[in-house]
Amino acid sequence: MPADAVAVARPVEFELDLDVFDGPFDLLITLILRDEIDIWEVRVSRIIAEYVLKLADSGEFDLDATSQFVVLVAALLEMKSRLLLEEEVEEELEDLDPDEAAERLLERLVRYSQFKSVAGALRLRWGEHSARLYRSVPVPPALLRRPAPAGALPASALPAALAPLLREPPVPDTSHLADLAVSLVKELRRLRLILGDEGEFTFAAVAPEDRLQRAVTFFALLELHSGGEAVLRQKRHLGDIVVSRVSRPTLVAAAV
Amino acid sequence: MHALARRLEALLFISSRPLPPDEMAAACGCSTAAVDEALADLRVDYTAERHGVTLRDVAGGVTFAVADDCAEDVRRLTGAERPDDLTPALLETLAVVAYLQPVTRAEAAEVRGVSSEWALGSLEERGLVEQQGRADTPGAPILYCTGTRFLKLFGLRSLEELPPLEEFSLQAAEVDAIRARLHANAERRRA
Amino acid sequence: MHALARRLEALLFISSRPLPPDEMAAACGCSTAAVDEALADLRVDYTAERHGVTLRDVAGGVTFAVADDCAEDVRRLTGAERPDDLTPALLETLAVVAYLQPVTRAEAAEVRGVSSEWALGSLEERGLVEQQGRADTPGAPILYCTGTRFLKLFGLRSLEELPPLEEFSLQAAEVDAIRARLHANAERRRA
Repeated sequence: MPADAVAVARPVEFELDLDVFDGPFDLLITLILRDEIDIWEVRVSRIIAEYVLKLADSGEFDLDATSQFVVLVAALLEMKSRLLLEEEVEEELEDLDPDEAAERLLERLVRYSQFKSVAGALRLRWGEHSARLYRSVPVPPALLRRPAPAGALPASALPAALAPLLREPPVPDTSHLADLAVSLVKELRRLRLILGDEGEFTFAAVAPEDRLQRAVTFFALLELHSGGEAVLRQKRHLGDIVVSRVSRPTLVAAAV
Repeated sequence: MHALARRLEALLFISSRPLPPDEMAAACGCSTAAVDEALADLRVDYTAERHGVTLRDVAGGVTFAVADDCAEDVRRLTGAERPDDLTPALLETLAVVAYLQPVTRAEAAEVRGVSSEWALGSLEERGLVEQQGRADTPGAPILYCTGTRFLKLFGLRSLEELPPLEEFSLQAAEVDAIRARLHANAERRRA
Repeated sequence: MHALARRLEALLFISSRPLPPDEMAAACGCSTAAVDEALADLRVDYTAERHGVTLRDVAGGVTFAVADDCAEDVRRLTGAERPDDLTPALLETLAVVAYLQPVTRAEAAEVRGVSSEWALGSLEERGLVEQQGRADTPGAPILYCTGTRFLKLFGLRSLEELPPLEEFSLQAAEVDAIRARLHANAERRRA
């Protein structure tokens, strides 16, 4: 559960200035976990953007702290996506009459609760009986009526079963990561060209079809933003992102 | 001791699985009624106070087991450890398999509301659930059921000894409380 | 029955090999003299006339054995035993023991990546693996190896006849390296 990961994580120190929250990032995480801030209200993308800015500001890259940050953000995203999924299930039920949907949910909960209670009863039985010792000794050959047939199983089955366990696992294929590293630079170059030519464009207009490539484009946008080269705007939630050139080189802080 | 009881004692001693009375009757060439009678004699002789082993009815048959107060000595000798405790997730999955068997992974997941792939694999590795062929449905998913070891470790004669599922139902008042909460939510959403 | 005699009865019942009195004394935390005394009690109780099993002195130890006149019943029972069918998990565990023996439970688990307690117990029950003393490491874990029944089931005259792993694109050196690593782990545990 992400909550555990968050509990053991080292603090990630940086200040946030969001609509719903103003203060250290770690405090925000704590408040979300305590349900004092609704995760719905928190724009995770905004947190990422601020962190990238912080990195640009500090001018140094702390791998440990950044890894922690990625873990925490991943935990937040997981929590949020779970809520989205729940919403989806409920939406599915929303096609029904709300009362009927409630009855359906009730049915499922009631059924599940039975097995949860059975699990408790099984735990008690386990405590009482699982440690009991039974004899497990093979019958002496002299007492077997039909001695086990010699060579009943093929010996070749043995190395076949063992070999996969002993073989070194293949080296993980990291080519896709290498691709990413290269294409982020390429993508930045491409976006800078478009920005220079047109002064303004939308994310939808420049993003490639491929999901991974789109993610790279998005990172490149954040990079442009954090470097003070572009301003990002979004008119509505989940709407298209408008990217505009910053006319003069600006201080990073002024771009925020 | 009764002559037949002696012979049953030998069978029970040698067999590493619980023996159903009819199998013992076949081996001894006598009636199941005679076996039952001789077993009653044996049960009287093998009470925990008198012997280090006792007779137990488990997993569809009769078997000897070490008397509970002698188990620690045996563990010191053999180094056998108690089986690791089952986590709540494993117990819950096992409950689903025990009552609904044979079940597919998807059916177990549907009841529990979460993926049960890891739990089923772990239960299988512990010998508590077994694969029992494949369902005759698209994708031919694997069917899981419980086996002898499940009955032994939970001290059950057979699956029939599991209490009926209905006994674990929520109280009417609890159901009503949940219903009220769900309908209130529905109301809010409608508004 | 004498309290210690009950405990010895449990040990002898569960053990797959004859037990020397000093091992029983160690398991029960008492003197060998006390064990000898309690064994004398047991011998009186377990005479062939009274029970289907008797106490025998074999190879420096004591063991329960089926009374001679009950052997025929046992043979009739075992005639119905099922043949050895090994599940993939059992075959895998057996292969680990066969090629890397002697191995501890922890080592088998390390190679397989999953707990192997049930699998080893089940193989032991089938007489395919045997306990061969204990490792000289903390906790003195049991060492498992294959026995004669294993050789017979797979039609091998000796362990040298195990098919080489080279055909499975594994070099003998690699297998040696794994064996060495297992033993190095054992060393580390000892340190």
